[in-house]
Amino acid sequence: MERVHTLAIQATSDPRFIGEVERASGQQISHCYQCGNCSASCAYTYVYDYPANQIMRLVQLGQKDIVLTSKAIWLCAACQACTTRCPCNIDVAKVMESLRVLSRQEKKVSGRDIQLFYDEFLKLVKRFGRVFETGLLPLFGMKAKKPFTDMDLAPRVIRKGKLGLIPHKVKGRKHVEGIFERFEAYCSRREKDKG
Amino acid sequence: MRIGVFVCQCGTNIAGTVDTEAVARRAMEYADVVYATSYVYTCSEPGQQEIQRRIKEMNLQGVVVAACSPRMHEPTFRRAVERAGLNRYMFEMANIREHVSWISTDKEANTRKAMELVHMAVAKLRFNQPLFSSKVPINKRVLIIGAGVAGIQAALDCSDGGLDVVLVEKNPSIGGKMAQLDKTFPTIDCSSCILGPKMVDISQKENVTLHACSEVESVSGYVGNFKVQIRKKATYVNWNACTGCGECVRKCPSRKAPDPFNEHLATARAINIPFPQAIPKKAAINRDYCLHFTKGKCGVCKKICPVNAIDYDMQDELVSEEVGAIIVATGFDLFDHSVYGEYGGGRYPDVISGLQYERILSASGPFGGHIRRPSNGREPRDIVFIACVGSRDASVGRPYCSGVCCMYIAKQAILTRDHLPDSNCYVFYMDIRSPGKNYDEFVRRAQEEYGVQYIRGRVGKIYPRGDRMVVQGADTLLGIQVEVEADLVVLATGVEASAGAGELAEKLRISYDQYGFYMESHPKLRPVETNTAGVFLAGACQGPKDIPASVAQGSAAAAKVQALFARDAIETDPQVALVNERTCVGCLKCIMVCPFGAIQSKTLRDGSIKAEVLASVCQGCGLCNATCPPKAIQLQHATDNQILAELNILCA
Amino acid sequence: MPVELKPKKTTVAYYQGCSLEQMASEFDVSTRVVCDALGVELVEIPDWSCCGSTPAHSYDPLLSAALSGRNLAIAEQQGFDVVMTPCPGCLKALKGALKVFKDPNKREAFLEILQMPFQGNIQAVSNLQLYFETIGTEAIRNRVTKPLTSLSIVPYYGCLISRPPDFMQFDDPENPISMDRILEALGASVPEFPFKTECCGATYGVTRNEIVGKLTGRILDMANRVGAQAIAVSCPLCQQNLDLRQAQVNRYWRRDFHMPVLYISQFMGLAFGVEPESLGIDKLFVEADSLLDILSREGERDQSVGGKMA
Amino acid sequence: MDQSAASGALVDSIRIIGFLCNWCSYGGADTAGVCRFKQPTDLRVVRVPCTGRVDPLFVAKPLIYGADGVLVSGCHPKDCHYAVGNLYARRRLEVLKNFLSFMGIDQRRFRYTWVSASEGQRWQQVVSEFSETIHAVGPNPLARK
Ligand SMILES: Cc1cc2nc3c(=O)[nH]c(=O)nc-3n(C[C@H](O)[C@H](O)[C@H](O)COP(=O)(O)OP(=O)(O)OC[C@H]3O[C@@H](n4cnc5c(N)ncnc54)[C@H](O)[C@@H]3O)c2cc1C
Ligand SMILES: Cc1cc2nc3c(=O)[nH]c(=O)nc-3n(C[C@H](O)[C@H](O)[C@H](O)COP(=O)(O)OP(=O)(O)OC[C@H]3O[C@@H](n4cnc5c(N)ncnc54)[C@H](O)[C@@H]3O)c2cc1C
Ligand code: SF4
Ligand code: SF4
Ligand code: SF4
Ligand code: SF4
Ligand code: SF4
Ligand code: SF4
Ligand code: SF4
Ligand code: SF4
Repeated sequence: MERVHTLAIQATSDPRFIGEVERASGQQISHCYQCGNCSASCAYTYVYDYPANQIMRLVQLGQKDIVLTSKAIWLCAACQACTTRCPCNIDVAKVMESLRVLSRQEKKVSGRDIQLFYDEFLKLVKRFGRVFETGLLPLFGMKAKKPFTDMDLAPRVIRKGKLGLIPHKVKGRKHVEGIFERFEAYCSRREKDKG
Repeated sequence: MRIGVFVCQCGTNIAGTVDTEAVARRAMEYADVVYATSYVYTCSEPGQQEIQRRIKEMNLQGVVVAACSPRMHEPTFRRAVERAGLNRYMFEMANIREHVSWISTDKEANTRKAMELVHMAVAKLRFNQPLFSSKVPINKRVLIIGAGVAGIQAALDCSDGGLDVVLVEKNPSIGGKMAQLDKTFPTIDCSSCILGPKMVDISQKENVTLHACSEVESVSGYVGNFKVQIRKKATYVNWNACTGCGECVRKCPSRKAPDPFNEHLATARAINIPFPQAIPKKAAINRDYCLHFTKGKCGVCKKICPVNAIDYDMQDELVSEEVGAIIVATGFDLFDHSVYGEYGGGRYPDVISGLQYERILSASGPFGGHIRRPSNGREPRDIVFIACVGSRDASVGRPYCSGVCCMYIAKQAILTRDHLPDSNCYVFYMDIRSPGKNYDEFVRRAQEEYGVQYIRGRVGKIYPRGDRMVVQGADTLLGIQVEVEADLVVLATGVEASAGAGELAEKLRISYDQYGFYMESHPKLRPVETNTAGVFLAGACQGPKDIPASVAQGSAAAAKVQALFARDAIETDPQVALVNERTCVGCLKCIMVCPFGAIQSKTLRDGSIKAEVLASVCQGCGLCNATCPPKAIQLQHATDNQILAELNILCA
Repeated sequence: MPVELKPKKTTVAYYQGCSLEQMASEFDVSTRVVCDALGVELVEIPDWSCCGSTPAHSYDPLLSAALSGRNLAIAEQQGFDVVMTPCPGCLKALKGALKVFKDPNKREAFLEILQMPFQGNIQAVSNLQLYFETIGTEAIRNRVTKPLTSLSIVPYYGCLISRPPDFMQFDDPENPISMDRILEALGASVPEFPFKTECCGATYGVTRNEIVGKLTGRILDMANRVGAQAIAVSCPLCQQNLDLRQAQVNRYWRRDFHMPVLYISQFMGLAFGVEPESLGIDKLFVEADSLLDILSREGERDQSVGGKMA
Repeated sequence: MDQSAASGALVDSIRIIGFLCNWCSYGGADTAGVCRFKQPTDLRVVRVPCTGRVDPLFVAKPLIYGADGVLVSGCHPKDCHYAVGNLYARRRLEVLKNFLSFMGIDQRRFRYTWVSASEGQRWQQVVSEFSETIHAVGPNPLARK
């Protein structure tokens, strides 16, 4: 996402957003005093479009659009370094996680390939009950239009006999599928209650 | 009784959310009220005159002022009614500001509440009795606990005013933290050059009794007449004899004793004089390291001492002192940074505290004033300072700002660039707090003249790479992560309450906040007083403070003591317990509960036993009153009848 | 060598998770061997299913909780009160499920989606926690027959094992020491390693492998600098990034790392005298032959010393 | 002068008595006021030198005669201006608390707590929570109005 030049604060700020994030994450966003420790500790600051402390700041300013379309929230690896060191006891990783969930709910996901990978992963779990890496990688590669991702590794992995060629099917996979279905039903009900 | 009611508007402070006129009108309906009005600023000069005028005009016998907290102006108004000829206890206050107008904007509810509070005050006042205080003589000696710069200043000011001073210091020497500092901001004066003469003064004043290596054991009594027990810890050296020649120190074979004065960057001998300018300059033995005590051999110091001062059999000694006032100046301790795992948790020798760096900079320090790395003794080239370590950090339970560290790292960076012109200094900070006179200019100079790099952001992690340290932080102004390779990292470790502050407070019966800093009586208007009469505060024991502020408070506390001692006697508070001998059954339960030993038993001529209160000892807590089965002992001005009268209003 | 059993046998439910079934099969194998040697009986949760890992969590913590809830509920039905998983990702999911279950605002939705009886009377621990807290380093030391005396090994914990601290409730978040102590008990020397918990790139292996290249490279470099001959890990993802992707790292940084990365259980097995093949050492991408050589030479010397003494 | 805002339908009829010691909690309540911390208006404060002065009768009588709640607040343990007054108070009032139910009074109508002079925020919290509790318990059925 392009960096904004002038932020017309009233025009772009959504005050309800702060509350949404606080509810979803259980964290008090106003406690952040912008020390930057999260960004200092985050191994991914260099690939983020907005470093973690700026994400926090943007939330404080109610900048829903910028935050939910940011790449940063999808590049966060949930490593907890920020959470462990935040002097204000904010679980920053939890905030990032909640932002990913909100971003998905609001259909604003920017990290398309990451989301794609996650989606393929979950599809396999839903179908077989377990993940099946041999299937996952090429599937992901094709859909993300990066067919050669990790192709260099594939022969070595197969040589070590580490990738099974047949997916393991869990006996209770119907139950696992049921979990997904009930979860989706629950979500759409929650959606309706809100709307 | 003829009662007058004055409802204060306090400008709009009260009138904004309370209908003061209506409160006054309603007051006219209460029993015995013959006059009621609302007034704009009751505590102002005209306001007080108005009260006095009405007392005379209306022949009032009691007055109620409904205004701010009685903790604020009760004494003001008591004096006012007294000037008009009433007894000062024929007065009551209703708090309709702090407890009403400021906590809710619901004008109707507030007004109703104010009316009830006024009604309660009137109801109580109807049972008030004139009370008269007696006078007790003041013991014009002052005890000062803690001999850092604040305590020293207070002691010198009191001594100059002709008072006898008892100064108690727990360390072997006076001087406190300031004695450990190299130079001082914002002028870069040499710390020991400006503190040294004051320390010497202390030792030369005839009216100052110094107890070093001593702590307060217990305190009893009350303003004007405290009794204090002081424990003088055994030093195993007879200080009356010791001349401080240092012969013993040079010859002592036990060289690995801790050296707290040098913040453990060096070691000391088992027998030691903490630093050359120490006052008193006397040797003391650390028995945990002395071979005589640990192994039963050696005895070198005893053999060598030219004045035969060594005394291995010395015991702690308890001395009693009687004083009329107490100044507490116990200062602060430094936050222990080992809780910061991300900064190495104290494992890295080249990651040090601010005070350790002062010792490194100091000519009397472990490296003779040459800046060296503790790990290998080499001169550092890149030095990183990190602000707010153990301050402004809720995750380590220290959310407050330590106030002095922004300034001391600016000072240390300047001194570093002075000592080592080829060095590079970096400061990681969140905000720069430099509000004193010439303070911000000082910090600007560090940046403009001395080229210190200030980086706005906190540090996430410090780790060794090779023999250097990598400081990984953020520059939030740029929005990126930054790394600095450093030879030495100085943590601006924050200020916390001194060890044992809580226990001392309990002995003195003064309050402290959740961090252990002592509570002043009023944050703006009574900054060096406590809630216990006769006990005053000075310096960093009350909260983080720099030297100018500590000295100012030392002088202020001394002035308060002088004002107290300007009188020969003080009036006792007549709000004490009183026994009704007719109803007292002599069970003596009251004696058991009185925390101050203020009640004794006496036998009447008919042989019956009765309780008797020593008015000068009673502190007016009312425990006895609540305990007494036949309610024979009553706390004046808070009797059962008075409190029940207030409650009756609310039960109506 | 016959495996001695501890007198009192500990039995725990075992959740291996998807990675240990395939890519990290040697972690599974070695964990089973080592636990057996230490007298811990591992009972695989019957018909377990995937915990959903990061994808489920980023979808909705509730989904993640329900997926893990299934495995917990099965273990609970089987009468277990502890489930051990060697994968920190799975552990996070299992603990997350317990947390959701204990949250009165979420319990109802959780149970509705799960549709299985569940009391929540079960605890989830990592293999390290089991070794360090339940078994103890003393018992581990006693079991050592071939100490790793001549090896210098750094432990790499990864970011999840002890963080966030109040959630994981195990070891120190900044400077964990459990693996250090275990390695020391095995006889290895353990240099101070400042990157014990630096993130290795986690799941970005697949989607952004240049990130992994950079982050993993830092870790390998630091291990190299402090003189380590090998890295011990306890996470399949860390192992994959450090071992399988070491070649990618070398390309990214133009370096020539050749640093064996073994699971802690493999080191334990070696020190307990288990044959390398039974520990899946041959499954590593960066071969550990050099280590094995050092160890066997060491073993011979020991024996000759022992011989003289006898 | 009866209809007050939406803050609670029962606001008007609820009356809570607070016994605050002069040194700590009264100061804490002042601090809360000085900081303008918003609080419910149901509380009427009686200033006592020490919670040790509070006779159990002072608590029981209003509850029998119709007050809706009684709050006693003093210094934190060990921080008492009179050394141990608050400990006596606690012992005495604990006993009383157990007696309340015999007298047909809901125990929730009485609370004993500690607030220091610096804890304005804590005072706000204590008052708000206690008022909420009393509103939930409802007006005192013994009220003789
Ligand atoms: C690294 C560093 C650098 C600083 N640099 C500067 C500077 O350049 N300029 C500046 O203005 N300020 C500076 N300060 C602040 C300065 O140190 C303090 O303002 C000052 O020391 C406060 O003086 P004090 O007397 O209140 O406390 P202290 O200096 O702490 O003295 C208290 C004394 O009381 C004694 N004591 C404690 N408890 C007891 C007890 N129970 N019984 C008896 N005695 C007791 C202690 O042993 C000590 O001697 C610096 C602080 C630090 C940490
Ligand atoms: C907008 C504003 C808000 C503030 N808010 C706060 C706050 O909330 N809290 C706080 O702690 N501080 C606050 N302050 C600071 C506070 O006002 C000062 O700390 C305080 O007023 C200083 O008191 P003073 O007696 O030293 O000086 P002043 O209040 O200035 O009093 C000096 C007096 O001396 C008189 N005088 C001057 N020259 C002569 C002369 N030659 N001969 C005779 N008389 C003379 C003046 O007329 C005046 O009456 C605020 C300041 C400002 C500007
Ligand atoms: S570490 Fe915490 S306080 Fe600091 S910027 Fe990040 S979220 Fe804000
Ligand atoms: S949890 Fe996410 S934001 Fe926080 S440090 Fe790790 S990667 Fe960065
Ligand atoms: S008496 Fe109190 S309330 Fe009235 S004007 Fe003075 S300060 Fe304000
Ligand atoms: S004890 Fe004796 S030798 Fe030691 S300093 Fe004192 S006088 Fe000198
Ligand atoms: S007796 Fe103790 S203090 Fe004296 S010289 Fe020997 S070791 Fe040192
Ligand atoms: S004075 Fe400066 S360094 Fe010290 S705590 Fe305050 S802001 Fe931080
Ligand atoms: S408790 Fe009351 S009755 Fe008993 S001795 Fe004391 S004053 Fe007399
Ligand atoms: S009021 Fe009673 S208990 Fe309290 S000090 Fe006085 S005599 Fe003692």
